[in-house]
Amino acid sequence: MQKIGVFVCWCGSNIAATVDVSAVSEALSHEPGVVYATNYQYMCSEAGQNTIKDAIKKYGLTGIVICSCSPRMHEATFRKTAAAAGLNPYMVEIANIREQCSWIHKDMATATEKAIILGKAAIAKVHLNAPLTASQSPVVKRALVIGGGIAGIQTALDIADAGFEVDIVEKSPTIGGKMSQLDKTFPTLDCAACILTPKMVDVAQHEKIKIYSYSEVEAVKGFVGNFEVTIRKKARYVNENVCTGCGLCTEKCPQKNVPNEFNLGMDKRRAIYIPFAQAVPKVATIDANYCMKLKTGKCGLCEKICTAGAIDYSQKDQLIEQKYGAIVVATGFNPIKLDNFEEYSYSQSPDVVTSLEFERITNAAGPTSGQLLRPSDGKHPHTIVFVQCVGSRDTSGCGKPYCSKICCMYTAKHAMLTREKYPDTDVYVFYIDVRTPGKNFDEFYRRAAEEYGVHYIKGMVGKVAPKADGKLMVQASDLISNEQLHIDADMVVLATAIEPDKSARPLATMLTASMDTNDFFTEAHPKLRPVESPTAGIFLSGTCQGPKDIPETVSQAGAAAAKVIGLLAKDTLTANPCVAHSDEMMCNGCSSCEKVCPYGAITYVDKEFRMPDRTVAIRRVAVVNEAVCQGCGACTVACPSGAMDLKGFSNSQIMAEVDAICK
Amino acid sequence: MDNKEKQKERILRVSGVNVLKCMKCGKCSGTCPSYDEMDYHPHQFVYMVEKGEIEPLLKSKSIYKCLSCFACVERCPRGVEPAKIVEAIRLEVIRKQGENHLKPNQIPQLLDEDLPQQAIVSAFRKYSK
Amino acid sequence: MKKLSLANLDAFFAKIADKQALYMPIENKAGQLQFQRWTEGAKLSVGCNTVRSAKDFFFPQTENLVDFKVKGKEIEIIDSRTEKEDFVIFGVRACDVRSFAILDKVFLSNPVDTYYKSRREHGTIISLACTHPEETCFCRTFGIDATQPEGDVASWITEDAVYFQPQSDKGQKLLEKCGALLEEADESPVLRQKQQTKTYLDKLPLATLSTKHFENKDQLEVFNSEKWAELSEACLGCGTCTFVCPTCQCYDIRDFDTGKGIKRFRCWDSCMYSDFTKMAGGQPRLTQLERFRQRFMHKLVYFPINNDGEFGCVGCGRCLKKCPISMNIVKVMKTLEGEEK
Amino acid sequence: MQRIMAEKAKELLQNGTVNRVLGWKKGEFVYDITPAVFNNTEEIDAEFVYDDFCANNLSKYLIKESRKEGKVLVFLKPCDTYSFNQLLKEHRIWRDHVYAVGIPCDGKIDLDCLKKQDIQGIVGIETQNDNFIIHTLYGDHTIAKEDALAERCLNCKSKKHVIYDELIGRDGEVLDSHRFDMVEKIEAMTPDERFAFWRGEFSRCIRCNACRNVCPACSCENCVFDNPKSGIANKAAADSFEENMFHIIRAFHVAGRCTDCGECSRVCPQNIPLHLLNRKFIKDINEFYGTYQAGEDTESRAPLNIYNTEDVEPSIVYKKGGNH
Amino acid sequence: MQVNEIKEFRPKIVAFCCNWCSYAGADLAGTNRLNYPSDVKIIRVPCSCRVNPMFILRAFQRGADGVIICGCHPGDCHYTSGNYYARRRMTLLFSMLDYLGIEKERTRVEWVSAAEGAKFAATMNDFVETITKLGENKRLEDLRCKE
Repeated sequence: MQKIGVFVCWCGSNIAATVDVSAVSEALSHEPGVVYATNYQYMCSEAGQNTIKDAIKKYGLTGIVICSCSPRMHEATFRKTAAAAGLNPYMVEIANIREQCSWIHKDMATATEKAIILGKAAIAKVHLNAPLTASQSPVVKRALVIGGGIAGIQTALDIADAGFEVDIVEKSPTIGGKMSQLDKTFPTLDCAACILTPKMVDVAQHEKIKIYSYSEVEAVKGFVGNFEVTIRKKARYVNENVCTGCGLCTEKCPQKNVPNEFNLGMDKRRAIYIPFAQAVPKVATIDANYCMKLKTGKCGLCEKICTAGAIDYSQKDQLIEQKYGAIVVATGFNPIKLDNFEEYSYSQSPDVVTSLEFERITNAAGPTSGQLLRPSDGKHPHTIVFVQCVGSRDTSGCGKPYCSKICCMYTAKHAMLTREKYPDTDVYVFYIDVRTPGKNFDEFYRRAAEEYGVHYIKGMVGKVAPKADGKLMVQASDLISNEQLHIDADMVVLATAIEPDKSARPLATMLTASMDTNDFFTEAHPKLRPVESPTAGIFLSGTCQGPKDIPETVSQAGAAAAKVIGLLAKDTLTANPCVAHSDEMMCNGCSSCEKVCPYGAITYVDKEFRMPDRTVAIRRVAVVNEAVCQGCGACTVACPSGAMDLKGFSNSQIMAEVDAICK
Repeated sequence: MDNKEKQKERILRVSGVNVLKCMKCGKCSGTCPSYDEMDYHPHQFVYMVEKGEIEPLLKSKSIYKCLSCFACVERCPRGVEPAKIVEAIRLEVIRKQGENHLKPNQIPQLLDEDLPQQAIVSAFRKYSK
Repeated sequence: MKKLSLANLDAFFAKIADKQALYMPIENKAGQLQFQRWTEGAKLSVGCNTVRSAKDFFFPQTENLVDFKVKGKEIEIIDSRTEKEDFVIFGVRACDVRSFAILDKVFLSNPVDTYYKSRREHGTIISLACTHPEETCFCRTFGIDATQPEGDVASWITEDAVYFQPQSDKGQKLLEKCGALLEEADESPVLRQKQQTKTYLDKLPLATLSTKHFENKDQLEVFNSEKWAELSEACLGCGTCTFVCPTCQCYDIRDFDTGKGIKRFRCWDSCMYSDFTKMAGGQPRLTQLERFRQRFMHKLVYFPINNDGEFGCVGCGRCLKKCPISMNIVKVMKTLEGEEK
Repeated sequence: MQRIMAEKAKELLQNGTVNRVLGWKKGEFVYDITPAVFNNTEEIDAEFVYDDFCANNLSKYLIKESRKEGKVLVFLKPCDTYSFNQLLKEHRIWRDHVYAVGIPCDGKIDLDCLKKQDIQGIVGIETQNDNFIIHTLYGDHTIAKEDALAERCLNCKSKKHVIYDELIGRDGEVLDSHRFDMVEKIEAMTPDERFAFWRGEFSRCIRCNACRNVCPACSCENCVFDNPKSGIANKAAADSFEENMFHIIRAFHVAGRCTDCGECSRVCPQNIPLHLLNRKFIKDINEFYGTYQAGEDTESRAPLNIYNTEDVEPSIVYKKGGNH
Repeated sequence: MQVNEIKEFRPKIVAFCCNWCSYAGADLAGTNRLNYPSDVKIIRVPCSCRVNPMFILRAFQRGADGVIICGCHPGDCHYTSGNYYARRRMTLLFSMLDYLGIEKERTRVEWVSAAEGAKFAATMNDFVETITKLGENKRLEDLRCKE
């Protein structure tokens, strides 16, 4: 039996004007278990808190009920008060007699009657409260960033600058991501490489950052503060520590016919390669799919010419185990495949290109060294048609239902730059809507139309057909003039929808982080916790969470870093002790709870039990990770046997409240 | 409900199209092979039905110029299916007339060997309601 | 022997029901027989036996024993028994009537169960002789004559009349009250019916079932039989057999907090349940085998040892019909006896 | 069929594939079949049976049996395979300890159908084409098979075996069943009629727990109604509320997991149509969240363990039916 | 005489409110001094998905005349998905209660955000009015608790 103290607060006149506080404390003093009941003007004041502390000591109280304002206001205060007097803070219950009683009722008798009932409910609950201790778990002061694009780079730099170790895992041989492939950036038109590559160098030189390039995450175990990650470092057949990045091998390799993915296959590279000049780490990688030595055992030229002796054909994939306190997902995006959009003749004509390919064509380091030339014949195009929303905002199932967000702006950029460099070129942009929310964005778009004479046409392209003369017939509607246009174009540029990288889905499974139907990672809260995954310790950076442009990505990357820093700054994590727990003897092992847990806090183990019939049995039972559980209680209702219960809001506590209220 | 509304309701019911799904991108008209023959174009059909302006469409020659090739249906990014609207309008006219635009037995004379199968089917669809 | 023309049956019922509650087997919505209170127009069913036995009248499934009211530190105890009125049960079969004798041994021996006793005193039983026994019937095994049931009044229904034989003072008094409707009668139609019924009883599949194997048996020998494992293997541990059984008399006493006071009530319990007689230290019988064995040991061994050889079963056959897995006392008896077919 | 099954069982016992056989055992009369485990060929020869009365769904016994040493052969009727699959999905059965043999089923006899036609004192039953000839102490009766079939068999949802290691006979199809007709009929009643209907049914409940204990979905280690800590434990309904509560909570706990095997209604000694509660949930789930058949596979998420952001609001209940 | 003794029917209403949205919404109703009947008593739960059908039946057993569950709007759940599960569970439960002939109006789910103090008060006013019209809960009562 608990020894309960009841403290009724007047809240000046806020409560006392409508609730007869002494009648309340008098009535509650007769409840079973109540050994002390009083009322006071301001319970939250120092004097009020001292009253509570004194009573706890004097009467040896094991639980206290405070009839006052909303627990959202002062629950934490009174818990501290209790703790200061040596009472477990979770032995405190608040009866909300202000916001939910005195402030909404005018009649004193009614309000007093209700306050008494609310007090009784709190007493009934506190009878069943048990002292709870928040579990502590140590925090590994190291973060993992998955993905080495601008999002990953920025997050890693920000975390490292705060003094924490960061590892970046990047699946390709260099960090840099999509941004490294871009030419200029809107709306300021500064060159992508000029602003990105210094950051890449910063990463490479930062003493707190380690880059695992050409590596992938293989497995993730553990939980917030204490993840155990296995990283697969793929064999690149070049000793990273020895290679100087001189590039000699990449010039001498006899296998010249490898499509260059950095230029989206528009030109060729060798079997041993460095993706681009400013790659970080600047080390060569042998493409095992094309290397003659690795495929047939003959050749070995690169080994011979490498003065540093970095080539190692016997290299194997390496598995690295590392512990992290936090994980940031920055897996980025890719343009979608255009297989479902035959009408644009993308696969039929080399002169129909995606916007990213167009970026490479206009990039000084691209396949045409920055000359705007048609891929088919290398001639300068005179009419270019840009098509917006290719695969975006598409609910027919061919594309993506969402707006890819960046296309309007980069298309304006492409159109503008084309007109600037080649004023003799006619540029048409077919659009459904032009969306330019962002600083200086609309001005930028209007400049393209007004100053650079780009023809913006409201309407969609219905068909692109290669003609015999090498031109492309573009058939489109102009909705404003209500006519169908037929344009003979030299080039067509498709603003292709973007989608999360394919590696995101299996990664989400490993991380038990949730995803939406489009494979974008879900935020813990769409408004209030936009850079956190619902799974504790997993953070989101960049386009893995949704389409974004560079400034947005960078600011989200910084925000994710701030969250990580906040986490890693702690030595231990104090979990909310109001978490689910499973009575193993009652657990069926059916997995219902696991399925509804939004945090992946429940796992199953096979465990040996001494059963009531004295036999020993191996049973599959649920185990709650208290560091991960957030205490929502979804599992408690999913559990048919009632094995799963929630501390602080247990079945019996809630039912006791129900009983007291309905008496 | 006034007459105009009823007519719209009927078109929507017969066609099974939800015109509200249209985001007015114009791809249907951009893709239409009979565009230049038409006085009202596929996107206008969708928009005008949405506004309830059925009368002009009923008088439009477009409904006989539509090839029922379904390119607009195929390419619409929102699954609106403009050709079904055109067909519903056509039906409305035919039902009002109470007679066929063409007799079925007239059709074979109009066919030639090179006509694609789809066109034959479309012809029946169009003219023999 | 008294005779009542079938045409006057409703008048007879009305006469009895006038002063007290009258219960009899009446077909329910589910097409099964159930003891229900007779009201004008209700139709007596004589088809076969009721699903629930007649023990419910004296030992109901739940019964309030006492109420507590708590005010501050005061506890008030309120006797909440309700069984104050006389009632009559018509149409109790020979097996069920015998079950009362068995329950009496439990509840009326010291210490007397006053709740049960008071119900027994208020109740008058008009038994009804069987004419069409079912294949599941084996009352003869326990020395019960289905054609000559016990009870305050025994009755026989023939084609045109009901014959009554008072067998106790209570019964005599009850019949006297209805004297106007009854006439003295000759026994011969009843004897004829008995004769006919006996021919059916002889042909019953379980007519030769005998308790001989269990008479004066060493408890441990039965207890330790290896057959229990196989017999109990499929048992679901439900309480169907117990709850339809006319002689099962185990109960649990529980408190219910109404929010305004405490109600102490008792309810049937089943030794087949995993939480039967569960205590702080756990259950005394840990496995279904033990629980299953308990039920039959009690009926076939323990009860006779403590009650002059009387078995705790009346052969009504309800458990044979209702067990979800068709395991029952007959199979147990036969298996233990080694009489497997 | 019985002979083929017995042969199969003996073959698998002899070649060591399994060391036990879970099947049905003969009783005293023609109909009182008991589930049993056979350990050797002699036992099978002596007592194994498969006929129109072998109604028990054996899958629940596998929770216990599959945890024992060795492999157990189990015979599963089409509807039993759904229960088996569902139990596998909930990790209640150790799959590698079970050898499942699918067997055909033409529907099982409900003894109450015979009793309702005043057939009593049954001493023997013969099958003749589509009829049964029933010998009783009081003469013979002929009855069409269809009139003797259990409700769940008349409204059979599937003759398809969704899982098995081996199949005897040919597999059937998922059937277009009328199993929701009665639910619809109840839905069409007024609330007062519905209340009266269910009160009439539940008031007969004796809380023998047969429905719960036979139910393959009710396989909890410790049922909330037996667990004094749950706050709703009770042994007998002391008030009509407790009758209602037991059946509401039980139906809710199996919602989305019940395969509609119909064992609950079969075993109810009071003939309460318990399957109508489960079917109501199944029907609602189908209507609100898309067709779902529990036990059909082992991968899909149960309807109550998943959600769609576009799900219907609870207020749909006020709009539906319209009977006030 | 008798007439005077019949008390005006005051329903007992239990409201389960999620800690993050609806309980805060109720607080806001208080802060804004928005009146609703004192018959409503709120029980704080972490999330609407914590509400077990058992609690709802328990409330009716103990004499409640109406039970309302309030949670964050779909999509806004503090725990991302809790209210979606609650929505399914309650839809099915309410439908079952209706199937059993128990007045469906006695149970309700409302989504009330922390900013919707006015909605909270309006919802409670409306719910109390509905229940008052319906009268005492007779179909899911436990007579033992009514003595």
